[in-house]
Amino acid sequence: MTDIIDRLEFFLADRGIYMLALILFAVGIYGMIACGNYMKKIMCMNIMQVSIIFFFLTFGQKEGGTLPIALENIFSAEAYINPVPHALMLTAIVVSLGTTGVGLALLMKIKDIYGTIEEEEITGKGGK
Amino acid sequence: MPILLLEGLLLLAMISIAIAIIFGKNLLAATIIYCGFSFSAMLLYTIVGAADVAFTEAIIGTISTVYFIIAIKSIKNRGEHDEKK
Amino acid sequence: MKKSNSNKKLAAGLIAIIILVGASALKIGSFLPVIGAQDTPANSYLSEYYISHAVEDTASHNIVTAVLADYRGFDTLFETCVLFLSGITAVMILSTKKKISHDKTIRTINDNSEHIFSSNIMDAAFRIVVPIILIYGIYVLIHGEISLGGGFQAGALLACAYLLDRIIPSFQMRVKHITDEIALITAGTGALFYVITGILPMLNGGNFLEFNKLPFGSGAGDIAGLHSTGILMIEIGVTLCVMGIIITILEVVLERTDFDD
Amino acid sequence: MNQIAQHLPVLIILFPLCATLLCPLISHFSPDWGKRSVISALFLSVVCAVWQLVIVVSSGESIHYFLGGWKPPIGIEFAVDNVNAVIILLVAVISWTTSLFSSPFEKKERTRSLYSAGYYSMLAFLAVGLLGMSTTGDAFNLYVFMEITAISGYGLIAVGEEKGPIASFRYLMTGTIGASMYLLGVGFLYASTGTLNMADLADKMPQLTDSPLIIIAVACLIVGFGIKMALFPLHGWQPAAHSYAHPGADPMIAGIMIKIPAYAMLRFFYCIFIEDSKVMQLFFAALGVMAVLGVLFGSLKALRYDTYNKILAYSSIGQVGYIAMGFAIGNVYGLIGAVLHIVSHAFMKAGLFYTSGALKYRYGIHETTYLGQVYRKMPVTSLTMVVCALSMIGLPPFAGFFSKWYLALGAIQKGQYIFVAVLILSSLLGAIYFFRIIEKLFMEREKISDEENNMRTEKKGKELPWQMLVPLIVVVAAVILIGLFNAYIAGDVLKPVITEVFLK
Repeated sequence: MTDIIDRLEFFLADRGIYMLALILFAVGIYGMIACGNYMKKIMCMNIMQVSIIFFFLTFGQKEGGTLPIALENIFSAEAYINPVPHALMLTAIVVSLGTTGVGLALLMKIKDIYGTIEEEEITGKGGK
Repeated sequence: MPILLLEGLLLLAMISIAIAIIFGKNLLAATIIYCGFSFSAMLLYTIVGAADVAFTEAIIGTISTVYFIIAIKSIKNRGEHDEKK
Repeated sequence: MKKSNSNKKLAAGLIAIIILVGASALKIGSFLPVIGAQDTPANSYLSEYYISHAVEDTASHNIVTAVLADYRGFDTLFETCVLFLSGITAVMILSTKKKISHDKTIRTINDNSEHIFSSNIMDAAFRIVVPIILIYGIYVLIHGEISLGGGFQAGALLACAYLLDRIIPSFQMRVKHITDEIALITAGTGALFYVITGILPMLNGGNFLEFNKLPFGSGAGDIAGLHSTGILMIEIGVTLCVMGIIITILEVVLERTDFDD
Repeated sequence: MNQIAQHLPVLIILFPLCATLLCPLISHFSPDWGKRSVISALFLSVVCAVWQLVIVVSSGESIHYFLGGWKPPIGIEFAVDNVNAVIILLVAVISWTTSLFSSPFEKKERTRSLYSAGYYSMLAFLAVGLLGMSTTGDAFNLYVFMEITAISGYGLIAVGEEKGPIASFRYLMTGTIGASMYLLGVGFLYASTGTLNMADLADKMPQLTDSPLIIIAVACLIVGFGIKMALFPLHGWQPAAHSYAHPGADPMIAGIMIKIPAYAMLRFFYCIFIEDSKVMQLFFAALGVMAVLGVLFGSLKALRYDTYNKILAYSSIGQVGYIAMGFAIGNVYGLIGAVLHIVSHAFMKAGLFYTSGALKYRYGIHETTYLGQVYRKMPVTSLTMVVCALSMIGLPPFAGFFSKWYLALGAIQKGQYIFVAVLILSSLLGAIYFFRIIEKLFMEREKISDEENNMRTEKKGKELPWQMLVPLIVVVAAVILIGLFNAYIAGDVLKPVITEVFLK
């Protein structure tokens, strides 16, 4: 049993996590393109951004590292998780909030003009 | 300690939530599920060790869910007004 | 019939994409470094410098805050600006349209000012929760250098307190609504505070955002202290900006929604 | 004086940034002064940009500005060389003229003071984002600026005409995918090198050449930049966005919003990767195919429309193709041609959209069929239209000819005659659709009656308000001057840096 878990874990560490994150990314993009509903498109956009953020964070993981908050007596770099991806992704996460806000505002405006947020109906009304 | 296993499971859950959002019929339900999505994203970030990012994601998840619900509310109201006219 | 057909197509496409991306990602993943390894380029090159120098350079124990607000402070300035911009964009997009008449909203609130939906619980929760959120927000702002948090989280928390007040309809002592214009001005002032914090060192002979040239502090020896001051100042700016923008977007969206159906 | 000169790279960005942050506050009291503060801040940027260009060209050395005082791999760096300084000046000039140009539009539409503040804030943020994108030397910082540009773009497109919101929403979706692809590419680069600074990335690259990770990163980056610059198969958002954007801001959106990502791409690829590696071969091949198809597609598609804005939008796809062609040629002349084409096409397309905005302001027309005899009433506008159209076709005294000339020289030198053939063919197609417009302008009978005219404008006899005339004159002057002094610009300003930095 432990053997299987070990192997699985090795697989995940080697490539499995990356694979799952990229699949999440692909599902997000697919949703953005294929969903007919504009609200769902915005949600899928958020999903895609979460997957990218996670993808970056995996670069910073360290075996046996602790949170990147400096303790009194430990100064060696091995003891802490890499803080750079965290800082970058804080920026990216805020940008994603901004994009979501603008997207929702646009959504409500579209609803005002066309009376619907389904893509098919809008294209039918000459929204192209 | 199978941290990576936990990560993998959470990622699988997130993928299935994403698929549920794509195929769901009800927008409100999708929003609630999306709330779950951002919660599991927060858990994931915590496991990875990015506590700051997890903190931010928790707050942003809340706020964007509120935004989504208000937007749905407003869209539905509009529809009803139009029908009355 | 048509609906289920399109759903089937959707599912087929999705499965195909998952298999395709999964297969290629397996290949890509084998090139990427193993997760958790110590000696990957990402973990060894720059991050080593940051981890070992953050405390003595900036006196900030939270290394993420040190990187975010000091080493890469310019990114954070524009991250704040992105938020400001998104708020102003949302206002612009929704400003040209008629609004739902306010008479109706005010009337319903007056009529049912005591109970709209189980308002006793809401009221009680509100009274307890909001002060705690406010205090926690300030705590997060000030302790951003030492423990988790920082300007962004603090601003979002403060905005959450307002948000609670705004979406609980029956609370009687409600704060007067902040209009979107005032909220935007607050946000702009916050971001401007950040910029001014950056400009002050320029007057003193340093570069933009070079905190050890800030024109106050106890002389040349206290470089880390000056950095600490600078980080606190820009986080106050970020807090104001984030709070203003979240309230702005909320107000703009709420203005067009009535909750009394 | 010397102290100010030292801070020039960041000051250019700080002036509009401060103005845009103050704009809501000032507009609360007086919308006019809010507007004026943004316009004057952008003018200060133009002054600084000219100054910086003079310093950089006369000293012959590039400026490096360390933000926060941290040395490059640790902190963020601004790097300004000759090519950069030219592009920054271009962005500053077009931003300033556009802010002037949109002032009458905004005054006509103003419903509340916040509207004016919001419009000008977005315009200034667009300028800030573009200036930052062309200055920065850090890969992640580029992403942040890219998002600033994109979000202000969404706003300016959405407040435009009736179909604006839909166009804007599509752009939001595609633009976010593009930015995410870029971020993913940067992620791969970061995973394999551990740094984000472009110069540092370039130092690390030789050891990693032909690593599969780099190839994946390049593919992601091409998709990301390609969406942002509307390169042919990824151009889906562009025609609608450019034709329905706010008429006052359209010159900026169409003129420079798709050029600066192209320039960023040039910097990113040529500064980081080594020229004869496998990665760059992939880059050349992919861009070459995209460029050729894009040029043909844009030119053919533009023939089909009668709406002025649509013609211009589709011709932009073709013109971006030229720029990509220059990248794909990849020798000195090709790159000079590409950079020169970025500059000249930005002025030409901005000029054409100025005329489109002017026509819309005065008569409210979109269709080219209504253009008959307009030149009698709007001589300056017609002059601009003719000059810019001739330059777009590529007739000798104007700027457009010389960029195409350098592109052709580069293609011949590298022996890629298919590029030359495509250049000539698309110039002919361009001649067809632009001469159709010019013919309608001069030959056709008058379609707009005087009563309609009186209804639309309060003051008769005057062609346009002065705020709209200045941009037109600036653009005409720029197109002619770039044409006349192209030998100096190409030989003395661009060539040394291109041979030194991009083709080391």
